[in-house]
Amino acid sequence: MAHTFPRRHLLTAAMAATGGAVLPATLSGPAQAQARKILVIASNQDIPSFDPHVASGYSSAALLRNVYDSLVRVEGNPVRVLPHLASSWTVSPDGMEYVFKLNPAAKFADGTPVDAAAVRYSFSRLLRLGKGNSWMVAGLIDDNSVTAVDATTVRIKLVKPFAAFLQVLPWQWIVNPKLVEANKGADDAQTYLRGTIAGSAAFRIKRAEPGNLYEFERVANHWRTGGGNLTGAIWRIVRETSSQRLALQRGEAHIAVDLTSEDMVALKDKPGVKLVIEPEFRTFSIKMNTEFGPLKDINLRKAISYAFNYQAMRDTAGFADLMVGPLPNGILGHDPKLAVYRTNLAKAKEYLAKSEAAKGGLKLSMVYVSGLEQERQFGLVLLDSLKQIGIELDIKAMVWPDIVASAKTPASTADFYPVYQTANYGDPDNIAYAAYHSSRNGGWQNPVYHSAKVDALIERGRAESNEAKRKAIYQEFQQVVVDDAPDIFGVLEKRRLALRSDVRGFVFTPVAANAIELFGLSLG
Amino acid sequence: MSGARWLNLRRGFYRFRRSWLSMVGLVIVAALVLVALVGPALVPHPEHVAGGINTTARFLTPSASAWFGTNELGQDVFSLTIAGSRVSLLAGISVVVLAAGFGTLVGAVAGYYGGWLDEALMRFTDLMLTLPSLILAMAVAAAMGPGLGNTVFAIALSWWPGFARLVRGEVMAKKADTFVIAARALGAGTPRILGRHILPNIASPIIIKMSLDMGFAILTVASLGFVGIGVKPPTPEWGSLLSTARGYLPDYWWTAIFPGSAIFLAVFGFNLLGDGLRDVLDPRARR
Amino acid sequence: MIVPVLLGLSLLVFAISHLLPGDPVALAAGPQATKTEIAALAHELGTDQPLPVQYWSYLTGLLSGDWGQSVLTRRPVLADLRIYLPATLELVVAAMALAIVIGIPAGLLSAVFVDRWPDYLSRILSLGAISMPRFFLGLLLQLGFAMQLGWLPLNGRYPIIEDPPPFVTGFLSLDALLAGDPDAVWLALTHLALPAIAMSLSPLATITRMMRSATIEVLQQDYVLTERALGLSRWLIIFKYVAKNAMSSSLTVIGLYVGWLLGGSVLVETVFDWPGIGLYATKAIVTQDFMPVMGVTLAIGVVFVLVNLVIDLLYGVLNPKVRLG
Amino acid sequence: MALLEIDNLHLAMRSFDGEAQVLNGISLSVDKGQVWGLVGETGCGKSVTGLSVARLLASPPARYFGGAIRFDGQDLMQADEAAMRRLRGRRIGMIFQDPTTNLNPVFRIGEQMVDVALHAGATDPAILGLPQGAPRRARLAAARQLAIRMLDRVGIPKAVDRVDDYPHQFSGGMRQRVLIAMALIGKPDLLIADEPTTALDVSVQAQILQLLYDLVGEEGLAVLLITHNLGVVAQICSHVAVMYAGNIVESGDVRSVFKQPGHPYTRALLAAVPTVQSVRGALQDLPGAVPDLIHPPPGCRFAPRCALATPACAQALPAPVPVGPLHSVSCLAVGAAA
Repeated sequence: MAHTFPRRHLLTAAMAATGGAVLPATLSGPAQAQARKILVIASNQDIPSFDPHVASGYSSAALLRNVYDSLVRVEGNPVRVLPHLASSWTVSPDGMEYVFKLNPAAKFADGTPVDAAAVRYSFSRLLRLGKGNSWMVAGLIDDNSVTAVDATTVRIKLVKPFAAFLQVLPWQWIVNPKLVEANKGADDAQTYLRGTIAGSAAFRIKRAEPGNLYEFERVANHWRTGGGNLTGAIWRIVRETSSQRLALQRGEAHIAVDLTSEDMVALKDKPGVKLVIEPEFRTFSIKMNTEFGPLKDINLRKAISYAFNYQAMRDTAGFADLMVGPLPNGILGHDPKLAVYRTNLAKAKEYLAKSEAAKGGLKLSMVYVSGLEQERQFGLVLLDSLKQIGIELDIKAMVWPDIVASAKTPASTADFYPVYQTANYGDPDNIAYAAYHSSRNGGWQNPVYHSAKVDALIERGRAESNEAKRKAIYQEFQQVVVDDAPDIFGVLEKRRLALRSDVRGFVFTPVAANAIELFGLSLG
Repeated sequence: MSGARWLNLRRGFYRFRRSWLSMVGLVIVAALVLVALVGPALVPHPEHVAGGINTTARFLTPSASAWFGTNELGQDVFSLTIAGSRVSLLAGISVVVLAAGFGTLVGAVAGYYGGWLDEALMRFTDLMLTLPSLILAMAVAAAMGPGLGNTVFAIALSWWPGFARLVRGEVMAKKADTFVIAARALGAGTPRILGRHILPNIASPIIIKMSLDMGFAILTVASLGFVGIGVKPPTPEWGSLLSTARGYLPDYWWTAIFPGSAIFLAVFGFNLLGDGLRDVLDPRARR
Repeated sequence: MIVPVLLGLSLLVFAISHLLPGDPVALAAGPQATKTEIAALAHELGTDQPLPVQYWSYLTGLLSGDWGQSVLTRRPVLADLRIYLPATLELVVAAMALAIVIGIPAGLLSAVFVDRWPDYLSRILSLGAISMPRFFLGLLLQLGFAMQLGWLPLNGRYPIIEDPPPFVTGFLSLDALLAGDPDAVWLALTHLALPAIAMSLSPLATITRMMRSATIEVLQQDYVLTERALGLSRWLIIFKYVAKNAMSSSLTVIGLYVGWLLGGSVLVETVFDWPGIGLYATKAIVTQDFMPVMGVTLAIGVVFVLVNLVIDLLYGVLNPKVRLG
Repeated sequence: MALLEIDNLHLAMRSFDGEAQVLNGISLSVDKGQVWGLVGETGCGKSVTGLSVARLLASPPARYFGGAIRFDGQDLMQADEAAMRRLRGRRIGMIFQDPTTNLNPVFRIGEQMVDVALHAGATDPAILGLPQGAPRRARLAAARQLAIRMLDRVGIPKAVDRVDDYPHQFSGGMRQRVLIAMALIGKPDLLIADEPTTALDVSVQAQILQLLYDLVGEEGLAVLLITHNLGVVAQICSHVAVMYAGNIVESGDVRSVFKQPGHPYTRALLAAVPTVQSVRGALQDLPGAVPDLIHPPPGCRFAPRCALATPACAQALPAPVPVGPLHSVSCLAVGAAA
């Protein structure tokens, strides 16, 4: 049999490399990969743009937070704000002025120091473009807010008070002005930065194959000390969640970020796998078109809110809690005892009788993001619920850009419009402002709903720095919104992550937890 | 001539009956048609077919109470699969009929008039044939939005050239036949000659192609469903059922195996039958 | 031949993409774009020009190697095709190789044993294979060989943590061979196996059927009787003298199938996450990114025409009359 | 012992409409050096007889249900395919009607001939002039040389150059010469030639016949020449057997049969030949048509068309009656006369 050895050897290598469970990995193993310490993250989302002031969404956040740096960063549960580019900061008593002391060691990839001018330049570009994460600071700062006191001192003066300002800063990336200016072109370097990195972070892009994978590699002799032992990482696009799960199970991936509850159940007792199932500030609601069509009628909205089968929604969502009102459970000011709609067909019919729809024969429309299985299931739960009160539902899958485009006017917005809102910062303002403030009308987060009363409450909550007073404001906000019934308040899905047990240094943070931060992670 | 034709037909049916493969095909297709006609009314959970859910009974394994198990929403997979037969059959027939209708029109006009018109129409037809049909259908269906009608239209759009070429050839062959020349001499108009004299005489190759195409039309509809460009929920279309179920492999295999097998069985039945019919109606093409 | 076909194809593809509903410019501009930004982009992309002007610039672009820009991947379509087309071609070539290597002998044997059990078996199997949805077969193969048995990788072209061999041809297995790395060749082949099998089934069945009917016809030829009468062995007659005659009719099928498989690669690529033009086109289609769709369609057209040129040459090899006459 | 003996051979063939009694007990004996002509109308069973000798009829649909074929003492009805292959191309050569379809169009003629020569050489290495177990390379070279020699022998000019040509590069007559060369490459004892000249032009026919005649003389072959053309028989055959509907109705040496035809059918056949060149088709002088072999008439199959028929003719198949030293006739009328 000796002559068959080379073949066997090949087979062994293949099995080990593909994570085959047939042979013990110790036989040969991907020794090279071991030495290289490359972490593989399986995700179903492509990364549409690298521009730190244009891109948004979790996959972009996952890329940007590893190749760009921000003034501060967040970590842990509850969320703590930690130094990053800024090694320390002070806040004025009225909460209007922040002074950041930059880490003098911080350098961009080309060796240029990350100085106050670069911070100022980055905020100015963010505001100029008005895209990406700019909404987080929109109206809070203007072009004169950020000033460079000296090379390593930045002062940010808010235009309006905002209690959670530090919480939004981790998502505002600092670019290298030298590179951006050199490649400015006619579009403020958007073309350039769409595919090029001009950051200061510990990782850089080694390989980008859109639709397939993005490979990071660690920058040698980086200014940041400490961290894990990773030499690189791969953001691998694996569309099917079951494929993600199997990749993880077989060791082909170290972290899977889009698993379904079914996947988590299947992985439960698998060796070598660690599961993270944690509550997160990510809401899922079905918005109703309060401006155009039958759902302008508040009685119909209430009827539907009572008819909806909340239990079925929770069942299909797996690891999830039902929302109590518009704000995520556990966030500052959230009222767990708020009286919200729960399935009650008698009440549903009572409200239905008061509406135009009592005549029957009503057919409503719903759109959802094609391919988002959870949204499709919620759509069917809604269809089933509406049938109980004699309303038909037309469910249509659309690609995300089309849905966003349809949100531009009330008339083009569907009757029902499901949306996930991920909190980028752990403050009620995030969801309240993004999802219910009228300034967001025409955008995907809040296409149509507007109420002067709600707007006023949100603005007051934003400006108030006294925590007790804020709580009171948000309590009132929740009550008003629930009375208006603009949404079917849905579920808070727990964050579901699965990791190989050899991934060390992972700290769960309930904001954008699927945008994995590589710096602190180690393998083996 | 008609005697010889009758004999051919009789021998053909003799062969058809003798060929048990064709008979199996006939049985499958007959069963499929029957199921499509009455099945949706007889399934254990018609409410699930209409989109009803039962989240307390999610992912039940196949058993006596739910033969094919239940899916992620607690819907009875057996009911959905049975009801899917109507969707697939209807879509398949629509595709083939639309394609045959348009293809026959183009082919007949090109073949009958000849000349530059023929040249132009056939160049166009050939170009359409070089286009990758699935990608074309996907692009059109995606641009038109989901829905069975749009899917059918998109597929038919890439399907007609085959019919056009077939009909053109047959019409050109028949154009020179004496009975056509006689009809023309008697002053019959073009539509009349085409409709009354030529088309009835070339019906059998068209029917053969339609029957041979049925299976692939069903397959293509399911393919579009599978890539996620197809019907709207809750329409129980086999391809989209399979596409959803794919995410639950391997643990909840029954949600995938049954709709997938249904596609296979339907296509297989039509292919067996189509093969048999070709033997009957077109003895030249035997083997 | 190739020039008018491509000219027509480009016109057709251009026409279809402009007849379809949807506003690719607005999509390209992104959800947050304003009206003026969209107008500016339209101007920049030239979509505010009259259609003939647009076609002319598209056509001249094609000829000068500018196949447009993909919104999705933010790269020139031609650069994307350089990556994705070889991936699909590798799959198609592997599938066709399987189909030919198995289908031709299977068809020959089926014809030799006509109306006996090997023939029935091969006929049922091939009709079954034609009827099998490739995506379902792919899922079943994954279920069996990747998920349950764990013998072969589930999807992808190469282990994601490994560096693929340097890009030369774009055929990973070939590149691995060129790099002289047997382990890499093995890895590439193990990833290729399941999708290639899933893709090969339908051409395999068709080649078997074509080969069977061609062989039955050839077996009735006088020269086969002469060859038998002069004592040549049955297998020599079948695998040498009959096969070469019967093969030329299968060649047509092979040519047609290469085009068909290229266009139909979508399904197998979706199942196996195979980064080829099918997946590329699918993503472009759902995001209504039309330049890649047009590019893919044209590329398939070019390959199709080229393959059929090669097939015409092969006809000459198989049939001396064509070559010499 | 004769080289080839066919003894009371019965053959039925299955078809869509039923089973046809194709050979109804034929007997024939061919010796070395004899050239037998087997004549009869289309469908009388003459070609089937030739194919039966080489056991080339597929079964089913063919079914032998009586009789024997002995070649050089070996019972071919009992021989398996391997044994038959040792005979074919080596001891029994065959040529067929249409030279345009009997050569494989996609192979060079040399290649086809080499394979036949190799096959013959495998049975008898002497044919290639090589000892047993010679290397394949040597056998290939010898086979090629043999092929060229044979082509030269049958009158292909510049055989060395033409051996690598394809069939379509030859004219019809030349192709038939190639086929003859191929049939004779294994130095057979028996040559079965099925209508070897029918498809050729008249002028070419004569050349091919001359070639065959010369070769027979040189090689001392036994020949079974199947033809419907009595002129051809007259030209090169030493013996003739006349077939009608699956029976041999008359056989004997050519001179005797042609001069004193005994059977009414033979007489009709000879009467219908105005010249050397016969016209294929019905015999005008005879009433009626060739019988349906699925439901053959009882007794003498020619009886329904025979002017001399009596009720006794329908009772049983008449046995051959010798009318000369080598000449016999199967007819009651003749038997009664004798």
